Amino acid sequence: MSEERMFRIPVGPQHPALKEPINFTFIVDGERVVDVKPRIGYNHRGIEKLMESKTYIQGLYLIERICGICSAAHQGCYAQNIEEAAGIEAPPRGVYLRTLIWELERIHSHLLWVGVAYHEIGFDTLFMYVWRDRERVMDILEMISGNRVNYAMNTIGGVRRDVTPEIVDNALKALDYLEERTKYYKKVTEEDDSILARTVNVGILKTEDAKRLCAVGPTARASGLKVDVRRDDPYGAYDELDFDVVVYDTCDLTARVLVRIDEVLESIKMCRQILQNLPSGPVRVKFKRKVPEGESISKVEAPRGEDLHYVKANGTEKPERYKVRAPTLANIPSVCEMLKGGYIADIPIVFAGIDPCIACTDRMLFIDVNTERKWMWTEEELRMYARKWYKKHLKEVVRERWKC
Amino acid sequence: MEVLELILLILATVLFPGVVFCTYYALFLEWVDRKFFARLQNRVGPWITGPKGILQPIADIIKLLAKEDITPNGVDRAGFVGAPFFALTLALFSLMFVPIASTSGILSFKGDLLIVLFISTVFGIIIIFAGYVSASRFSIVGTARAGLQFVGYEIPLFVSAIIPALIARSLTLKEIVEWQIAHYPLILCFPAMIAFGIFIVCSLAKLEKLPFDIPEAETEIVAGWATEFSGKKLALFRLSTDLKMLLLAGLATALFLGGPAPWGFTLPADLNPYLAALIYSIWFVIKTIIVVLIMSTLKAAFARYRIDQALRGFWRYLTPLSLAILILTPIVAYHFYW
Amino acid sequence: MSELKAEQELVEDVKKQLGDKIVDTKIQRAKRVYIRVKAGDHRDVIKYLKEKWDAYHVSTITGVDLGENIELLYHLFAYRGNVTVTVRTEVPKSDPKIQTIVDIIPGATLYEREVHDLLGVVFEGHPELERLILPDDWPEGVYPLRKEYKLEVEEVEEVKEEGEA
Amino acid sequence: MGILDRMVKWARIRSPWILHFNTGGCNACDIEVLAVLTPRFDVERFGILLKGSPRHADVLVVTGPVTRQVAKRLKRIYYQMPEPKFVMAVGACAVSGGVFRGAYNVHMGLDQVLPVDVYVPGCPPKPEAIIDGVVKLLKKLEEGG
Amino acid sequence: MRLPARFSPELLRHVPRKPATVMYPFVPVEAPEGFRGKHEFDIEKCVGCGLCARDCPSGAIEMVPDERTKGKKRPVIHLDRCLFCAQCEESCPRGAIKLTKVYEMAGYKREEMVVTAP
Repeated sequence: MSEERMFRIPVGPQHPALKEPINFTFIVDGERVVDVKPRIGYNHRGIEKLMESKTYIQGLYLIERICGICSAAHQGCYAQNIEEAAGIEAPPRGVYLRTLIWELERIHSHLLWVGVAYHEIGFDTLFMYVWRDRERVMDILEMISGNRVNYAMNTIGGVRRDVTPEIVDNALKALDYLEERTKYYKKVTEEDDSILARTVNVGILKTEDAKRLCAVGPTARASGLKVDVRRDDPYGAYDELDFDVVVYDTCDLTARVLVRIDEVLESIKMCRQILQNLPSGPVRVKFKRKVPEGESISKVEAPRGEDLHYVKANGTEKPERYKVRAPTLANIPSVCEMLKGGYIADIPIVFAGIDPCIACTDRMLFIDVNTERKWMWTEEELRMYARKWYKKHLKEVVRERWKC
Repeated sequence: MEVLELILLILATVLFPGVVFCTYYALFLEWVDRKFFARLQNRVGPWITGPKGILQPIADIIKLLAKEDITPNGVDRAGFVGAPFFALTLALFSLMFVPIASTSGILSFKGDLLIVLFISTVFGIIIIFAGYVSASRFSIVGTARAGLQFVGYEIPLFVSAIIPALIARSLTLKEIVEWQIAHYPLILCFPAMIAFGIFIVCSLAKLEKLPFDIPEAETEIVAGWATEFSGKKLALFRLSTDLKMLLLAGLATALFLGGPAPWGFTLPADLNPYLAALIYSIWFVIKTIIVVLIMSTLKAAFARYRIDQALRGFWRYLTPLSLAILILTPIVAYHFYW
Repeated sequence: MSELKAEQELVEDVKKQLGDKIVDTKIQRAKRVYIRVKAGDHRDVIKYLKEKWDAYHVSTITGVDLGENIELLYHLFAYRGNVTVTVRTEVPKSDPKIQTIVDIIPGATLYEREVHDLLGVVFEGHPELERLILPDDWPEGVYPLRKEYKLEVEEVEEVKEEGEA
Repeated sequence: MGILDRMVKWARIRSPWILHFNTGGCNACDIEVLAVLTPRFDVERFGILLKGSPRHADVLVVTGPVTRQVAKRLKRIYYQMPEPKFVMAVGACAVSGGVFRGAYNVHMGLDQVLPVDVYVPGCPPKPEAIIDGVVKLLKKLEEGG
Repeated sequence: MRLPARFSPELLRHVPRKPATVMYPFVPVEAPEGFRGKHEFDIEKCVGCGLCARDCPSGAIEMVPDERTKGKKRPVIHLDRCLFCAQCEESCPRGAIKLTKVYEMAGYKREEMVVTAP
């Protein structure tokens, strides 16, 4: 009766940027997406189980490798969490340095994302420039921590390294350069026609929906929701720093790009404050391998949003249970919402725009509610489809989008 | 005497400025393009292969020629093997009409501009054919896009190439070049300079370079119609793309920049023919490099268009514009140039 | 304890309104409140918190294997007072069933599926409690985060591979 | 060795086109592999181009621990590449499983699945270290014919 | 304001500019001070306590018998598994393990990628 046609495509070529495989099932009615069902797990490595077999010290480095881009956010969150459970407190200089790494990481992550977004719309030159400028942040991070990406900077009881005055000078210089460049990219993004043509009024997530679906981070803030763990639940040195929570209320892709660019500027401001007001003293206190029985929750605003860690300690060297909720998972329902009611042709652009961790959809399953026809597409095929479809229906879509 | 002429003709066809010269020069142009594009992106570009990486395109071609040649299941064998050869042969053949070492091409006859333009149209059809026979999803969609784009750019390209012919009142490349030597390069004439712009933009689309690399957009559809081609066939396609670039740059030179004739002075009529050929080819090289640099800059300055945006651009702006200047040209030319 | 004003106010308010349903409360530190309830009562508590304390944001649901029971922790964030409220409850491991909260907070859907995948808790009333994280060929009835699941199998494999190398 | 063979070898080590595949890693190596293509490091100097289609590529660059879900697809991509082809494992996870050794969902290194030509350790390797790996791969080609 | 090709002035500014490329490996690039690279192991200082192996997050340190140390065991560091987190350097009570600035560690065989006592 119902014609069932499924084809799978070998996942060919990987996009050079950030692939985290994920699978979405789309239910479509003609051209409209009715419902979206996510299926993750291609990247599931069993970290939570593995944590139970690692000591607290070993856990520091495992937790860092949940995500290479927000490594410091995870590690700092973990260190903070264990400190609380163990009842020790990091010294002020350590806390400041930890915050510095968090903010530098946010700069690097957001710049990376902006570059990748340009790349997605085929603007290779701008992608190259952004990544060239991003190298300056990487240099500071390498100078401070001894590695470019997984910094291994945090430890339970503080940070592992101190900064020297030369590093502070160099960092301040690099920040000036970055600020100038970031302002330029903001200007280009706001004015260049070919960028705006691809982002304005695409992938709307209304404030109400963002609230209902518990969106976090820049995704929520681009939908006009003023949430930020740094402000709502201050940790590290954030209650002593002066910063604004960037909120845009156009709820579309442009807002998501601009939120991130503005946050880079805020982070540069914060880094300057930290570097100029570093308290003196030791950077760490001693941690005695064992954590008494108890539990603790720690939250951090990672570059992609709220990151929550929960630990249950049992008095030994290893945790009884360690739970991590990374921000990308929290945003998946929101992404589904952005796609619902939209055109199939919009899917790839919306994915690319939200967050690079989701832009890497591998395989998607489509079910048409009318004919119950099933088929499978890779992201690449979907994009091809998108082009074809847009060619046919451009006028109606444009008319509809600009109506409001 | 006739025997000597025949030998010279064969030498010209095979060696200079024929097949061998064109092939190497086309590869050199690819290097110029890549190097300048890299420079615009603040990179170095090819570096270790030969001085400053000048041999890079040659290394690419040799490597591809020596690689395993996979014919995937489900393809149309004859078409799959034939398409790259056909593309290369046509590209080389059409270059025979382009004036390189003298004011006329190796093969030259009355109305040869039309045949060159006709052959350049066949390229688009070969691409569609190549994608069609490879029976892969990416290829099919790449092909569909290539076909759509083909319909878009072909008319403005044709019309913009006809405008110089109108001003020079000839459809023969030789006579167009000679008109320019007698007067001035056509790019300085009012309607022809707009035609030059249209010609360059359409050339980018024909060569499938940014911002019109829609049929082979790497981030989207792998390599489009070329996805399934590997080894030798891919090498032939790459070579034919380079030759196409040379052809279009050469046409732009002949039609708008005064062909291989030097700027600023005219060669005396009684000059040694070999020396004249050398001077002509040097100027040809200079002018084609200028055209390629203009193309590279355009490549770097834009984001990739969506196929619908590109088509809209061609149909809504370039085609009407080119038709408008086509009507305008005889009027202007009547008053000023004829 | 003046700095814990919002926290105390929240705890007292919840106790007053839903007194019989609250088993235990704990203010661990500023911004960290734990409320223990019986399985089944958690829906009322979460609903109340959402309506009165703007706790519309659920950060995640943590499942912990306690041996006999499985403990579920609903980490909520109350925007009124900016407090992280954790509602905790226990279900027996032999029959791990609990009412869903998806109808109250739609954002919890993935977290419930995750807990279902890794610990085998059945959320009654969840619209689509399908496999989310584990591979397609993962055996039914095996839950990696339960204590009886050990990583030993892999370690045997590791020795074998070392021998090959 | 004939002159033709020498030419082919010369061309081969000067034009290695790469295909990048993430088998489920933490993205750290991926951003470093991507960084290698950008102005600061620019591997196009070596004639390296990033290709999308396995049919066009010579070198398969793998990052991340090989998870069970992904191993099959990885193999298929490898078989689609034309000979001669080479495999580079970048980062501790791809080389040996790294920090995820012993987790229930990952293989202990890429060489359990595919033959590997060059290992680049580091977590993640510095872009310079990745270039060093590339150079060592090219050296291997030069010596091994 | 929406402008087409808003970007072109920036592009032309880059024509005369020197590329940002660092010419590694033709020009050696030294890692900054404190970079966490290849290990250096000093058997003289080692007491064979095994603290490094205990704290290593990825099991990259293997303790093998050796008469030269007091604990009769010394570490062998497998670079292929190492995360270069420098925890071993921190855990070592005698400072026998040091991380150097060497980062060129690519190799053809996994077995060869070890740091051990001479």
